[in-house]
Amino acid sequence: MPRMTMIEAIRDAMDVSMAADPAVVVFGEDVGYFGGVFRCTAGLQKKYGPSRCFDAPISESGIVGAGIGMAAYGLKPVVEIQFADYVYPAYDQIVSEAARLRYRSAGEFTCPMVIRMPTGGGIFGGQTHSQSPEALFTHVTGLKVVVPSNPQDAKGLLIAAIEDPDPVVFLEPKRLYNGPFDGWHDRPVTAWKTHAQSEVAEGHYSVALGQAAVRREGRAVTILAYGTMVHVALAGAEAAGVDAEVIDLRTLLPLDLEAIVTSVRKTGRCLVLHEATLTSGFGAELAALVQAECFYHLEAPVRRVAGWDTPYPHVHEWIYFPGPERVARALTELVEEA
Amino acid sequence: MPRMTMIEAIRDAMDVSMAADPAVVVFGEDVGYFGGVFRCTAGLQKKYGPSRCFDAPISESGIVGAGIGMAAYGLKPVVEIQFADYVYPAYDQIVSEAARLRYRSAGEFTCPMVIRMPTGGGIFGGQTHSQSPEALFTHVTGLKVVVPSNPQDAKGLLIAAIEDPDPVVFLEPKRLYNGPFDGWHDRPVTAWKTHAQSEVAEGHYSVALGQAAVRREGRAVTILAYGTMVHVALAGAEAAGVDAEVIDLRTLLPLDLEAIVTSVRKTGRCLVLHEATLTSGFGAELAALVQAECFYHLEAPVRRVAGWDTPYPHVHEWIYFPGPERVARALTELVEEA
Amino acid sequence: MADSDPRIAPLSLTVPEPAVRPGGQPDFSGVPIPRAGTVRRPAVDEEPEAMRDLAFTIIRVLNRDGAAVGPWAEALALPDDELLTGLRHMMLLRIYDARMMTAQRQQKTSFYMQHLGEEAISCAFARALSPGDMNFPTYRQAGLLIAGGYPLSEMMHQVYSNDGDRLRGRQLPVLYSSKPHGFFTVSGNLATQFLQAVGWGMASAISGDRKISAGWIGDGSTAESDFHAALVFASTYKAPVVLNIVNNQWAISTFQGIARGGAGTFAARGLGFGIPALRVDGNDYLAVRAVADWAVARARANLGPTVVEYVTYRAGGHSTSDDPNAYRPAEESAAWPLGDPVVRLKAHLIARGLWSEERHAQAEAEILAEVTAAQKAAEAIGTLHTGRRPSPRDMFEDVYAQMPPHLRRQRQEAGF
Amino acid sequence: MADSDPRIAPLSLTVPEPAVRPGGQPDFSGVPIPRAGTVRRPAVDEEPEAMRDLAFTIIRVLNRDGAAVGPWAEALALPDDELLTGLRHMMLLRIYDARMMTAQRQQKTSFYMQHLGEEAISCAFARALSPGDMNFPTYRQAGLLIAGGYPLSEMMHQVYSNDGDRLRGRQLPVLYSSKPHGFFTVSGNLATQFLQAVGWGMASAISGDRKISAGWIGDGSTAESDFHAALVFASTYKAPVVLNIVNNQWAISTFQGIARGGAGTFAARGLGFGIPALRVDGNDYLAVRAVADWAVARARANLGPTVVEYVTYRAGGHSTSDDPNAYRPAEESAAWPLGDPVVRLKAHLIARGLWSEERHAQAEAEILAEVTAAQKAAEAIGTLHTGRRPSPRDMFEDVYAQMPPHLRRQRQEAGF
Ligand SMILES: Cc1ncc(C[n+]2csc(CCOP(=O)(O)OP(=O)(O)O)c2C)c(N)n1
Ligand SMILES: Cc1ncc(C[n+]2csc(CCOP(=O)(O)OP(=O)(O)O)c2C)c(N)n1
Ligand SMILES: [Mg+2]
Ligand SMILES: [Mg+2]
Repeated sequence: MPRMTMIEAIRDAMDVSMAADPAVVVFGEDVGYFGGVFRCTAGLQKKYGPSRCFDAPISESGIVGAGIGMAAYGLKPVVEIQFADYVYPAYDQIVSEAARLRYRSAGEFTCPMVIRMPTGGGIFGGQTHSQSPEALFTHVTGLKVVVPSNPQDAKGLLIAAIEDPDPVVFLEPKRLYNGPFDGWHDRPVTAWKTHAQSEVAEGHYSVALGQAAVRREGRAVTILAYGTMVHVALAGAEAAGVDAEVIDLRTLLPLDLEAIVTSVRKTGRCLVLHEATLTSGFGAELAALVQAECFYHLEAPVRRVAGWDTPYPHVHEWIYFPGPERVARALTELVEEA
Repeated sequence: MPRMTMIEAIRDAMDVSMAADPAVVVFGEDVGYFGGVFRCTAGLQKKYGPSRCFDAPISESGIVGAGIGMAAYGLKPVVEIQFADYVYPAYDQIVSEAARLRYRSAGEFTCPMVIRMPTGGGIFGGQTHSQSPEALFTHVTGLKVVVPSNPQDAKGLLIAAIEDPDPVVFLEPKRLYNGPFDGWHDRPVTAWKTHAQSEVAEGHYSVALGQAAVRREGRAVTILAYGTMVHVALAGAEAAGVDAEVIDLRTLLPLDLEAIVTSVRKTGRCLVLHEATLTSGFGAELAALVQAECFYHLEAPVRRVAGWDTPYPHVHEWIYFPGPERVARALTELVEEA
Repeated sequence: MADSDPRIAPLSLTVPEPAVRPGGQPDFSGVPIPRAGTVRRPAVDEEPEAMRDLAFTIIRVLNRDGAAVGPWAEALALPDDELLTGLRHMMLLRIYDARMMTAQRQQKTSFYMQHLGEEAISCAFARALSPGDMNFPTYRQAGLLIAGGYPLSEMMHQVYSNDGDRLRGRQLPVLYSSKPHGFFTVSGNLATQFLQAVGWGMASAISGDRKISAGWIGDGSTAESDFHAALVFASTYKAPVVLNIVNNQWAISTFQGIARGGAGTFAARGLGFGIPALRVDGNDYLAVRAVADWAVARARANLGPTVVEYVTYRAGGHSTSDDPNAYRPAEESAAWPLGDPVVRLKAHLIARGLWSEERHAQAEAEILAEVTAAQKAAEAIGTLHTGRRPSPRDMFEDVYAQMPPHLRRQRQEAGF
Repeated sequence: MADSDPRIAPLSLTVPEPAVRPGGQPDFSGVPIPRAGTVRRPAVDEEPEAMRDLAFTIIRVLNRDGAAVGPWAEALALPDDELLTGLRHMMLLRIYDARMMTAQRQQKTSFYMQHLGEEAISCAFARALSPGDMNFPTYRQAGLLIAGGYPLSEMMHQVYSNDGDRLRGRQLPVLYSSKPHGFFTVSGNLATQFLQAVGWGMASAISGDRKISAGWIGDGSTAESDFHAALVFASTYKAPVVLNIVNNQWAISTFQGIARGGAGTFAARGLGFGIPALRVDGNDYLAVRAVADWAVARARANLGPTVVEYVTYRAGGHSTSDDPNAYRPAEESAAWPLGDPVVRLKAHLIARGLWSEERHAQAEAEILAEVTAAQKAAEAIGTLHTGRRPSPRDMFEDVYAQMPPHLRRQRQEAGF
């Protein structure tokens, strides 16, 4: 099987979809001739022409709003927001329009659109190239929210998202674009090429939305993570030498609650991880659900390890980023508790 | 003491503040000559002149963005967003700018601004006059989030918010504007005039941000609520005949965690209420915190009663709205559990 | 330094105010109104730069004597029955509005918004489009449905949120939706759809289709950010879209000057984007239709977008929640110089011998009977608080194409 | 119906493309460039409607021979030392940029953005303002600081995020902030501050102050929604603000045509709002200064906002993360018809006998020495990954004026 980086897998997903369905169009800032600042759309304009893959003005609201109109017409727009930190100007179009069309019109008008955006930190991008806004979308019913953690999933989930009849916010952990990242920033980075999950099947396949995956089986504690934090979870479990079960949520909305409950009822302990700031992050919803569904199985309170409640800093990136040490410490305390 | 409706109390808070400090300016859609669609600013333009209270173009982003510039200059803008449902176009200015100025500039530029907006349902306003977006702000560090439940607090909290050196999102439960509302929509509404909490002291006073208030003492279960749901909580407790302690959070960010923990450790049970949709609502953060801080005191999982995860409907308002029956049912189940 | 230099006068804030407020005498003498028939009609493919003048005048067809004059009238030349149909549509919309206003006062529904004085705009524009084209209307373009033959009963079911409502009682009254009638689901959020109209038109162009779209926005809402995004995208990609700005002089209590600022007109906004911008008498059914035909032709010929500003006046309150006498003189409406669209078209038809006071009175009676009958039928199903309403189960449907587990659980918890 | 009518050609999407791409021959012959000195200079209080022409031309002062000609030159008449200072500022900015670019390549910091070819704009504009006025700059106006006498060392500390950084290493390099120097904290989010500049100016007017503000935005960013909000508010309230649009032909890989669309210029946007809009040669230090003086005078006299489009060219990459050769011919920069701002002012000074090649070479050496010294000092404190960095405690400060309990708990948990 060919091996791909996350970027190549994402590009391949769009390529396969555009080849299969003329309704699929791709646009966003710098995505046309140049192929995107992260090169995710490189070659698509050449292959499918400028009216199916083109540069958009720097207007996130315009990109999403125009995309909604296109989706209502019958196209399947796959738009790119250059960084998740820049999605806010489009927030009204996403929340008030994309997420509501079907409901408002009783199914007469719908919005089969994918909104792709690089998310998360780890690249010294400072405040405006590092944010993880997923919880701002999981609170919005009518949306689906996806965060892949590896090339295999990225391609399959993106194809599923493009084929989904409803709007999907597709968050791409930029720190994983070129290689898996376990949070040990001071250790040599391994390229995807040497990683099992970079084996990406050719052509069309999809990974169903709403299904989590167990990345590591364990009995002592369940770690709930997504995106970059899946790799950090594995590294943290290693470091702590704890028999942790690591669940990669993959889709946050709708959530695979069953997979979560099954695991936590088995382990009796739960650690929730995310890069986003702690307060009102998606970890809050996970903790709330787990304590409600697994109360009588829990031997310790659900714990959250997340980004501190500060804007994302520049120089102190590695103090801010919830790395393997913090995860390991939390795991150790969690398994020792009670 | 004079008795005021919530609207009168809010207007009085702005009046008192404008009289005391020439830096306080008020603007927003229809707030000038007409005095606001809910009349919260009636008379202020006449009294303080059009350059301190004026109509703004229909541009929420413009209102907040211009307000940020004014605040950076040294004024204290109090801007009105006509309905919380319409705040999204201003979301970028609030999240990326207002909430970040102080941090970015290490205190050189700050944003002492209040963003007022009517929130919540109960007026048959349909999808776009009923939303409760508080959780979209509690996830944004750098902001403060306030939701008053009565005229006394509304005035004191608004004055505190205006005097606060940082940006405050001030959510006004519109269903409470003209009278307390306990969720029994089919029963005669009582006016504020006949309600103790409508006794509003004249002149300047403030209610400190970050402090909750116990509205009803109880031993069996703690109910965490804010805004309209405080009244629904009281009605629900009555209906269920449960010895519930009702805590009015008043400020969601920063949160009075101590008051919450003290109460739940006493009662051992906790019910969280809000009008907003359940998933990733502020109730998730509350449940996550309570289970973490009170794990060994909890006799049952923390429960949430909230708006269903659908857009806010028109005809089925009273099936959607989390009224006293739902609260009573949850309370009964909660106290019987375990 | 400058800020303390005594030679420099201190700055002061300019806050635009309308010419009159309650108590004052309405005065529109400041509003320059060219005589009917005097404004030129350029070819649809004329260079935008060459048409800048059309953004600062008012295209008018019907003169004081009810005659249709000038180049726009000549280009139009509608058959008689089309004119009679147009009058009927406006009358029907007005009577429908009146009935629904009353129904709201009788608490048969929560809310309503009427078109009084603005009927010509949506009624005439609708006739310029072809099947398959798509409008992205605001809450004040029900004439698009009426003139498109959409059943009154459907509209009433939506207003009543009764069990006949195809939208299952989810939407606030008047936020209709009908794909077959080229009427996009109306949003409660202003300006968002002006931009979506551009995207829809782009999609038609991308698909090599022949359909065009029409965006609708009010004078006040042009201040919204999405108005800009719409013009940027329309200008850059030459989208086949007609961008309609209905300037009825007022937002809610805010007069047009607050949104418009220093520009003399709203049409002028288009010039900053090199988009042809026309201003038209919005109370002149023939002028509206003539300009609509012109703009639609441009879009259809792939010549790109057109901005059209309709100069009109909101004769009623903003909505049933609004009392305009609190912020403008009650006499202002009567003083409005462009008159009433129904009266003007009626006069034209009478002048042409196609119509008479008698037939008009008779038509009014017929239409009222028709509306009343439809209303009876609708109310037989139910109104907001009485009769048959949509099932609570519907409240949980259509959030997604397929109901996810958590929503199904919630529906069960709700007991449906 | 229209969409199947064989007589109507199907629609197609227009997607603007730059004249050349890598491999092609740069060709700016399409860019009309008026001779220096030929564009009129209106009185600052002339009616905006009467100045529309200035949005479609280019105001230029320095001609081929290095002479300053025309009405704008006459109105300017700067003392010799001010001209020499201007040259020095541009040279300093260019050398500072070069050193920081190298430092970034040496991994002394994460990121950098240079001004190559655009030095005249921020350096000249800074001199038109008075103490107390406030700029709302983008990441490409460091000349405002340099020309304002802001210490190089302060700038370097910020770029290195070292312990000397007043912003405590929180911000990405080049996102400086200095209230005393009238330089608002730069946001990483485009266009947001263009609007804030208008609000700041309104606040000055509300306060009866004499200070004015200046908003800054790039050609690509004018597509953002906040650009519209800024113009709406500036136009409506006649805010004392200069709205600067730096048109350097490119966003990142996207050429100006995608943001500009059908309008011939970006200045044209101002016309839709009745705001005077001037286009100026951004590589002509004297023209920039002359137009800046004019716009600042308008704002100071409470005459309201002015839109200024600076026509220039981004000679370098967008940032250290960008390789422009991937999307435009490497030769394009050399072919740019407006030349280099440093070379042009230098030629003018030499022509006037105020300067010489020798003195220029000498000045370059002195400035390089000055920059190098400052850099040594800064690096003695530290760079992004070495030396003394801000305390981790600082990471938790300034989120609020007073640290709330939950943040204090988190800081303790973090161990600081
Ligand atoms: C984003 C947003 N902001 C505010 C409102 C509240 N609102 C509803 S209608 C209206 C006035 C609109 O005026 P105009 O655009 O002139 O349209 P008109 O009602 O005159 O047709 C306002 C402020 C809204 N619906 N959406
Ligand atoms: C809201 C937002 N969207 C996208 C970006 C990413 N971005 C940074 S600079 C840039 C190009 C800006 O081009 P222009 O406005 O012409 O300014 P220039 O860099 O040429 O000075 C883009 C797209 C951003 N910083 N903020
Ligand atoms: Mg209006
Ligand atoms: Mg640029």
